[in-house]
Amino acid sequence: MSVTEQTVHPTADVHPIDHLLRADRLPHILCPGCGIGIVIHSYAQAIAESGMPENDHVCVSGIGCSGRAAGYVNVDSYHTTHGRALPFALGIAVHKPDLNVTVISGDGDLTAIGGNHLIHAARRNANLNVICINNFNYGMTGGQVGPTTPIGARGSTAPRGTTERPFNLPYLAKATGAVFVARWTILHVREFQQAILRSMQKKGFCFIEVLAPCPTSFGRANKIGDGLHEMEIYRERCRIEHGASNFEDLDIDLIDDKKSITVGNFVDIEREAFLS
Amino acid sequence: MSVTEQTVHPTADVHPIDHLLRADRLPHILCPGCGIGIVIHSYAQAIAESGMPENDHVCVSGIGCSGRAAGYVNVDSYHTTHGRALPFALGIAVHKPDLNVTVISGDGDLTAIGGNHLIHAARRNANLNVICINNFNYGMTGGQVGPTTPIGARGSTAPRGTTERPFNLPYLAKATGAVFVARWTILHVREFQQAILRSMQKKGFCFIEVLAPCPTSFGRANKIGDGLHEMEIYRERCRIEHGASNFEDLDIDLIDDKKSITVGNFVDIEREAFLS
Amino acid sequence: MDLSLAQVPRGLVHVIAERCKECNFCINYCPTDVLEYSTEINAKGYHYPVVAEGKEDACIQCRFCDLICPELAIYTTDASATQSKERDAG
Amino acid sequence: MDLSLAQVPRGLVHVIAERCKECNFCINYCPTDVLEYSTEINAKGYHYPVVAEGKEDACIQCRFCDLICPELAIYTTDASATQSKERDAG
Amino acid sequence: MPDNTAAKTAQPGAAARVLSGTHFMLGDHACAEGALAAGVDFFAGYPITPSTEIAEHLARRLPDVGGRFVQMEDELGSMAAIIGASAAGARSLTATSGPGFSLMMESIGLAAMMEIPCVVANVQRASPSTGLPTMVGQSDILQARWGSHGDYGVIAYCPESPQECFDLTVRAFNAADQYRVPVFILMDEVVGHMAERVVIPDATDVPFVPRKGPESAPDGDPFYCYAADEDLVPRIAHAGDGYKVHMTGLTHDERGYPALDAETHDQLINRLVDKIRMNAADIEMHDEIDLDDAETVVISLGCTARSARHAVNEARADGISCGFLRLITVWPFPEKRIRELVAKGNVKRFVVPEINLGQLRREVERLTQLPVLRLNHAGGAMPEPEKILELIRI
Amino acid sequence: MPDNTAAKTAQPGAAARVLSGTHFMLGDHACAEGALAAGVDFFAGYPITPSTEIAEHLARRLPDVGGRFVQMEDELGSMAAIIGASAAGARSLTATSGPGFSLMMESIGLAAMMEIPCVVANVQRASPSTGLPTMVGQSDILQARWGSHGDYGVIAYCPESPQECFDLTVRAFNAADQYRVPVFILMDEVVGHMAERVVIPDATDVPFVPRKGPESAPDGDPFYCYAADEDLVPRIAHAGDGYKVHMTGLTHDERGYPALDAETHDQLINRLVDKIRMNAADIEMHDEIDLDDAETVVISLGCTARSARHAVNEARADGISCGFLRLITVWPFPEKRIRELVAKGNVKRFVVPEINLGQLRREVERLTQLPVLRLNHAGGAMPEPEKILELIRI
Amino acid sequence: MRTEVRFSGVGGQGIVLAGRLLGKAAALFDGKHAVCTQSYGPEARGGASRADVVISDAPVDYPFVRDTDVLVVFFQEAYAKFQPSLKPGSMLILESDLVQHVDGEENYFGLPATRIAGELGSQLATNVVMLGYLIGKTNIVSRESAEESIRATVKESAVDLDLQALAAGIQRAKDDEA
Amino acid sequence: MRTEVRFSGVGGQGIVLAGRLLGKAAALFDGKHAVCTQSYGPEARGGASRADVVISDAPVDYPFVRDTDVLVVFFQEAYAKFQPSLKPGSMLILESDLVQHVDGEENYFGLPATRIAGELGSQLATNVVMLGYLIGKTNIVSRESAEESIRATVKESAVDLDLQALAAGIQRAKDDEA
Repeated sequence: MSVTEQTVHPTADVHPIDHLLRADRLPHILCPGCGIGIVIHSYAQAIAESGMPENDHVCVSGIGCSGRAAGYVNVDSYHTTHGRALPFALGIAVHKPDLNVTVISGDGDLTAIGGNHLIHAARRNANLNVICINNFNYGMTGGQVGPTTPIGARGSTAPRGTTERPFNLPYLAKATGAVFVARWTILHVREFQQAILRSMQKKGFCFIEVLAPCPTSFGRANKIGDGLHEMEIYRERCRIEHGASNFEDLDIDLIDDKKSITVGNFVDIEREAFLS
Repeated sequence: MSVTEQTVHPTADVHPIDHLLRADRLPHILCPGCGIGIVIHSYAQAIAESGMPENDHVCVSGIGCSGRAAGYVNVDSYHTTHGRALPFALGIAVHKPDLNVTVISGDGDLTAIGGNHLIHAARRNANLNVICINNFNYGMTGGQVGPTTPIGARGSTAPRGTTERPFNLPYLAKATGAVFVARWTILHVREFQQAILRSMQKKGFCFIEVLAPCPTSFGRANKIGDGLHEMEIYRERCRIEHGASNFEDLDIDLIDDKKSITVGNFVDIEREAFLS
Repeated sequence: MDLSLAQVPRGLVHVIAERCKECNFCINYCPTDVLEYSTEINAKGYHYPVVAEGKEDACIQCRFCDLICPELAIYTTDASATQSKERDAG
Repeated sequence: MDLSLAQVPRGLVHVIAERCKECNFCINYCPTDVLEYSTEINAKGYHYPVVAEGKEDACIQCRFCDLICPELAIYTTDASATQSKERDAG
Repeated sequence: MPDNTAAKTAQPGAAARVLSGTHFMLGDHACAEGALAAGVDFFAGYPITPSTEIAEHLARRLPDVGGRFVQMEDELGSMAAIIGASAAGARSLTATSGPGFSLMMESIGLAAMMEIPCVVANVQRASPSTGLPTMVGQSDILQARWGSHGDYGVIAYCPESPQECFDLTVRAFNAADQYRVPVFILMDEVVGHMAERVVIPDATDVPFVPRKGPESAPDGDPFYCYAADEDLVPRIAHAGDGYKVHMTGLTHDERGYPALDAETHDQLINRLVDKIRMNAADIEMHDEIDLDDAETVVISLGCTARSARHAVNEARADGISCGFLRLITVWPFPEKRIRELVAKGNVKRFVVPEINLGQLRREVERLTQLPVLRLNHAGGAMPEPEKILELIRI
Repeated sequence: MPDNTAAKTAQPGAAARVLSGTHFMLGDHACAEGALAAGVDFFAGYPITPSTEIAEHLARRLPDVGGRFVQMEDELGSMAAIIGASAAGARSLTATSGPGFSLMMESIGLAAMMEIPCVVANVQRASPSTGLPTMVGQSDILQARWGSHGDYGVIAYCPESPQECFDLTVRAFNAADQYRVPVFILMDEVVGHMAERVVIPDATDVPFVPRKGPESAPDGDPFYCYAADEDLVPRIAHAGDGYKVHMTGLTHDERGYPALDAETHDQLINRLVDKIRMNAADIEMHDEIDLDDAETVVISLGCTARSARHAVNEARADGISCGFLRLITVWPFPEKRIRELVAKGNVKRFVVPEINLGQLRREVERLTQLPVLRLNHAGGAMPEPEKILELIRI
Repeated sequence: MRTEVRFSGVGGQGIVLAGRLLGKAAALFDGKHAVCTQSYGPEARGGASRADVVISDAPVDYPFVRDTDVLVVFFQEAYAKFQPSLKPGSMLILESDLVQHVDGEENYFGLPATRIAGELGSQLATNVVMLGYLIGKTNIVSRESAEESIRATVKESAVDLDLQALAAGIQRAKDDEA
Repeated sequence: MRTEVRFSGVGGQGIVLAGRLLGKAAALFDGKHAVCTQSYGPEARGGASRADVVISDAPVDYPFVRDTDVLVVFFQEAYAKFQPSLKPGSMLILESDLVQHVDGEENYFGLPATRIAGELGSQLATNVVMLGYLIGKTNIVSRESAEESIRATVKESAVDLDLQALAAGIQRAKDDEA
């Protein structure tokens, strides 16, 4: 090929990763600039790179926008009730320990209504990979605040800004016993994907928090113009610190733009996995 | 009075603290050597010493042997459903912020079925005092293991010894935001009582774990002869470390008699309390 | 400080026998070994604590037996105060 | 290492226009500014990415537009490999 | 004696609380405004479609009138929190939809057993499970009566319009306090998401029924918080009032002390059921059209009643002898009225359209051997008047 | 095609699993042994009186026969876990009592909607709320049918003895798999805590009904896990089988994809209800004594049936014309048989003793205008035969 | 007299607000009975959105549109979905930049409402431009009532824009008739 | 023939085990029908505990004791509770060190079972001493069946002690008759 020859860019109607997606359901229902699609994409990519048979992967979700993830990935997939993705997945993982079970769900589903199952699955070291998509609010019901909403941020149930402290999720996961704990944003898509791969390779409870924009609800309520704007916040304020030295410093304040957001792979230890 | 005169010790049918107890219900239903009675006693003593009007104190319990606590203290008292003592108490504390609301319940009630409310009440910094009586198992239903049972300990649902890691409750409470965190045993009754008093004086979420023998279930299943035997374990193995330097070291192993058990007042910080 | 002048408080032991369940905490943890089991049993069949013979004046009113009792079945009072009062009343 | 010898890979950009929702991620984060909005809209009314004029040879096949696309609407392939193949097939 | 009832009657800040005037308002918002007008002090809830607007509205309005809004971690916590707040004297509310209602069932039983008043709005959507979250259903009717383990009595209102969402929410708070029971507002998605004219009266015209408090001072005669009056409802004292109450979900005696024997249990549970059954004539509400001579009687509730009324009116206009019984309370069920209709002899059959697979119909069938014609849709759409008319015409 | 059904039929380790022989055994333990004989792979539960013995027994027995026992953090988790395990092919069980049953309601709806087989043993105690934890009740009967939001179909067995606890648990697993539904074993505290002779057959004599799996290989014709056969039950494939199924609690099409429209919903939910209703003749079970000519028919279930049988036999011995209908399944309810009895004309009245305030009686009343005499106790004690006899003699 | 208006488009276009403004104008300021119902999918944005407004002299029982008097369409997919429900005599109003319609439609009107709103300062007012056009064409409610409805509904900072949008829509309808 | 036996005492005394041993002896080794039910309070120890055993030649319907044939009492409170239910001809067996009975009781037997068990090595076998006494007095089941029942029920390390306790109880019953 001559360098002077001008490249012609073809149109397409299939994506190379489509076989790992329920492509007949695309475009998905998620909003423009929503980060959940990138998580779905990254999970599919990680499956492809995992070297494990596709049929050994199982995806379980709860309820909410993030909970729709299970409906778009072309592996055995279960879209359960609100907050119950983890025990449902535990049932699968305990009965068929050779399956690689990944739970993809939202911050509200996993840490509000599902919080008890989260701490107990971590404590037991259930053989699950958890991807917790944190978009700082309840998106599907229209932008209510939740246990990850930063202090001062607004939502439809906190019109003057929430006063409740949000969870520091990596700290919670570590304190309850997770063997792999990471936080990334969807802008850190390569690192995030590697973290998913690592969780697939590990036995035991792996917890990945991934920050993702919800422009329609959280963004609009908090003067974050669109998904790109939130991505820019990630770009400007994220600081990578693998194996974080002080978990108390991992609090996220998305509103105060002077504060940095720490991301990285924070914990990677070995401990016997639960009934696996 | 002459020193040579021999003291005559009177019999009694009323205890000086009886006015703070529903004395007409004594003796209570708890077993010989059970530690819960000491917790009830200490709570009553703390009320007496708190300097606050008795009618400003409210006690809320969940289900289980420890959950019976509310039924024996002579303040407004509520014996709720399993795991829901905390949100019930939160409703009281938010509606009447001047009341001093103490939740007394067991490890199963507060950290198994009630675990979600625990981490969220701590996160919000709800204005509650929580006394979590940890007897390492479900006593009332006959000695099943639970999320505080030390690895290797036996229970009726783990006849070969449990393999699940127990919660490190002070660590969990700290990681989720409690402003006062302590652990004592019922042998450390004076320090425990002072910790209750401190929690009554503080606004915000105060969490006290108190270790207590369950000779009938846990003791019998684990070759701990009686309540006194478990008290002796506390005496021999407890190490006081106020403001613990490393929360990861607070794991309890009651079975391995070479390991020490750290007790003390671990956290005492200030943070704005929830809607109070 | 002249320790010989420090007065050791002396206590009266009050037992509510019917509440006792014989857990042994008070007897075992009394720092001056004041207590021992009764020979009698209460209605529930338990041996309750009594002041051991020869230990009538040994209680130092530390209140530990009271605080450590899960049954609210024992407490102590200041012997001088109580007995003075009784005498005053009597 | 002689950097002048390092061959910069060149990529072909594939866009599945009907999936696009105009989030701008691919356009904004392309390190070589290959992409711009289409003037046309898709059935949902969105402007999708197209290769900007003059940028036809600028794609370095870093795959970031692919990975960062929430809609699975764009990917790149190795231009030499693909076009060679096409030529072979043609 | 505690002063909370007096405070409530006086309605402090009533002007801000009661949005007197004429509005064009969503049913969900009208429910929230009804709660405010009734003096709600405390709301705890968790987001769920199609009830979320109730929570959102109260999140804006409650803090301004001295109330408390709490978004809980889940519906289990929401239900427990409103019972707790009510135990401390608050008029308290939660709002949810089917899945959340299921999660509340255990603590609803606690409220019934402890006899702590509280109000639960359930905006019904197409069910079971996650179903069709944004679409209408009326299939939680039997769950509202039987969803928690054991026997107990409840009251459930079924508004057919935003105006009734307001009116019946006020009534729900009063009934909860009067009878010391959990009260449900069984809305449906159509009514909750429908905007229509809502007239809110002056604060002084909002009916207010206080809780019966103790008759003696805290240091007076002993107060038994489960000693029932003649109406089978005991008097209540709240946390902080000084009466040192004890309340438990265990079977208990008049003092609230656990009393673990079969006889106490039988008496207590019968009273819990009877206090609704015996007072049913005062509690039960329904609307009637042309029942006096009707051969066909249409029975319906909620949004479906709107179609049914239309059909009945059209049928009457066509000279068909039919009438309409609209349930405003579904629990207690208008057993007496239906038995009367059957006994009169002119009724030939009933028609029961509903957005479920026959829940109301079962209740009607229990009261009559006459044909009960069904028009059921499992959820997602409300029946059109024409469909009901077809059945009337059969 | 997945091989799990084949593996199940072969009953590996059957000798250890099936405790063939004659035992003197608690009802709770017999239930656990029934589960083992049926091939239970997975148990998840949470301690609660009076069901705990089921969990404790399986904690001892399951690991030895290759199954998994998990004590979950709560009943919400237990129910979700057994559905998950079943989605992966396990025969799965949980056991609980009233309060835990209430907590399971939301996920029971999920199991119904996803059509994932599972078995729930509810050892009923005196309710509502915490009630009398150690004492008998039968008041979760209507909750078992209506406790989750929305319409759905279920099957519920009511053993009257430890032997039936064994037999009906086996049957429950088979029914769950055959119909892809959640199945309940509605025990009661008396039956659960009663020791009696239990005969466990040889492993080869334990009935086994496998799940219907896909007809084609994973790479063959597309497999639709919600395409129903003529019996209205679709075929199932499990996690790991290679069919890449999708299952959701949302309304879905035959592929399992969300399909959020009213028509799909109506079809799906009608099928969920109809698959039990249409197959009721195969599922429903009851026992009869002397119904042919009886003027008084006693209807009862569970431990109460023991008193009722005694009373009926005594009455017959005294020459009173009475008979006995014992419900073995309460859901589906023996509607057909009761209608037949009513239609025959010789029956003059029914007598329904039960340990609740009239739950069975309501169902009977729906089917007849004949007098239905009640004998209710709210819980804590089972009715004595004499009390029933008195009613028969009226 | 029962008049049925359906607004249809996608989530984010202000469909429901348009319906509420119309309903409120009729119910509170025109002395009529009116009901506004809404229908939407799980999507926060981009899903089908619909608002039905039924206005009548008598109380409205059935609250949904059955015999469409006016169909207002903001988006192509909505056109495809609801066009078949039009009856003879129905009026059809389209956002002409976003919706292509089949030829030969009777009683058809189109306007580039998004552009018109954009010229007024914000495309957010597109829905009110469409509402104004509807009112201008049908007089289903009075202009004054619609203005009152806007003032009583939208947040203060948006009142002026929406009043202008309403006026622009009404003017456009009059221009079309001229 | 229906025979009804009630064991009563407090939690921790092995009341339920005594009932199960008797029921099993009858049902599995004596060819009878037998049901054992239990009743207990919330207390793990110290609460009232009761086991009813009904033995019959025919299947047992109602499983609880109504017409007490034998009341075996381990504790004072249980005596107070169940003594009134005795009918003429009922047999009453008491742990005589723990239970004081009213004078003039007919068909009354007492034995210091706790002491007897203690002499055999463990007070834990008190319940089986009482059971042995009951069997010795009534022959409600055969001694062999009772022994089989013990072997089939208790853990191996306890079999010898319990067999001795059974024998001691039976012997005591015979001694009392002598």
